[in-house]
Amino acid sequence: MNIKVKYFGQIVDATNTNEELVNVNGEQISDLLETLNNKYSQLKNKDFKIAQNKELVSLDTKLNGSEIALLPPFSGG
Amino acid sequence: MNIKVKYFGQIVDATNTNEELVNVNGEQISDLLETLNNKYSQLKNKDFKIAQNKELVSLDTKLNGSEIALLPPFSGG
Amino acid sequence: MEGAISSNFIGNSIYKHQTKTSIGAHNIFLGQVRADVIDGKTVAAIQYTAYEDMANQKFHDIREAAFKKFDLTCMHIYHSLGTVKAGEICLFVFVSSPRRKVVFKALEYIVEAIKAEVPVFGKEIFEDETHQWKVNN
Amino acid sequence: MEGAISSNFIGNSIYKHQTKTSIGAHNIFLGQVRADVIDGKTVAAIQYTAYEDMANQKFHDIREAAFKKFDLTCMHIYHSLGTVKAGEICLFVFVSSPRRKVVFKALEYIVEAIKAEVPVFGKEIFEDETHQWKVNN
Repeated sequence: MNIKVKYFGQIVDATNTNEELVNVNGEQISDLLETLNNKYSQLKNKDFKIAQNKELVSLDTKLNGSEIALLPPFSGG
Repeated sequence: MNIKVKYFGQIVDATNTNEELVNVNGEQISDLLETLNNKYSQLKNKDFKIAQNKELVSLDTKLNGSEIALLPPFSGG
Repeated sequence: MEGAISSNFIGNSIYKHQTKTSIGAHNIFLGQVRADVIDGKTVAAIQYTAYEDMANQKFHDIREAAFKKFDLTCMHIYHSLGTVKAGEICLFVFVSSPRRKVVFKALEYIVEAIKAEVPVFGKEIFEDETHQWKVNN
Repeated sequence: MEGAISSNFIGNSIYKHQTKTSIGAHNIFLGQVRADVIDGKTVAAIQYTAYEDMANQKFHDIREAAFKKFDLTCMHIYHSLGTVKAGEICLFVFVSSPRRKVVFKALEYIVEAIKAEVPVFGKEIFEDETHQWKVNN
């Protein structure tokens, strides 16, 4: 499955891109994360949450094809 | 003792003056209040606190000659 | 201050704090005169009077207590005297601190203290020019 | 909104509420960029980015929840994107209600929700043009 993945804040320091299509083998968020960890060695040191279709999800949430975002700690205000 | 007495807000509706000198027989706030109640019949229906020298006092506080104020419920803000 | 507190005055007061770069959070309370309808009559304005000497003393005491209790960088209180029309602002309280949690607690503390301790008296003037004395809840 | 939130914008926003004569109390929170000194380097500005689609969704959710929870007449939230210099304002939250007790509770609720739920990211730019990522406390 091809998934659109967006990166924000300090995650971009690890990925050097804001957005890309990622091909995932597997059905869960955890499968996508494994793919990304293999691709970006610095990602393991980063603290982030994952959103699917603009809602935070957990590792065992099923991928449904919508946009994924990797979100470091929020620091608005 | 002659005491300067100030009236505020709806108390003025009862006294028709903002300020006057009142001659009191007695030593306590309660003595002054008795004098004022005799002078202004409508004062008994009013809700107010009494300040002496800008601090709230009780009926048994001694008169010390400083300015007295009759203060209806505060309604600032 | 005499009459209503203008939005320009408030904006300008905010502007002046932009040189204080240790501040991270401001919290502002504004009291606005409501056009309440009481027994079919609408409040057009409130006329404020005060026992000014005591009011200034109390503002000073509240200020001292707030600075002792909370880690504030700045604090300002302005209350109108005289006539303030419905929709206009009669009370402006402005607190600033390095951190946000402090300003919420401090502002509420100060506003409640003003309502309870400062001898200010509001006379509600109706559109037909009759009046009644305002009572705080 | 792009860049800092000006004191004029805030003053004007207050002005616009003066036609709403059911309002008795406004409460305004302003977040201001601090010139923090970290390891000897001074913060000159913060660059804000956001996951905008999700941020707008979250602002909408917070707004709905606040109106459900509190008796508010109006509510406005503005957050800067892009560069905001030290001393400038990056967050403006404005709540209004007939009565004061409500606005204190509502404002704190909304500001805490923004900090916790809205995906906005601040990059602290030091005077020597190095940076670090801001972390909220």
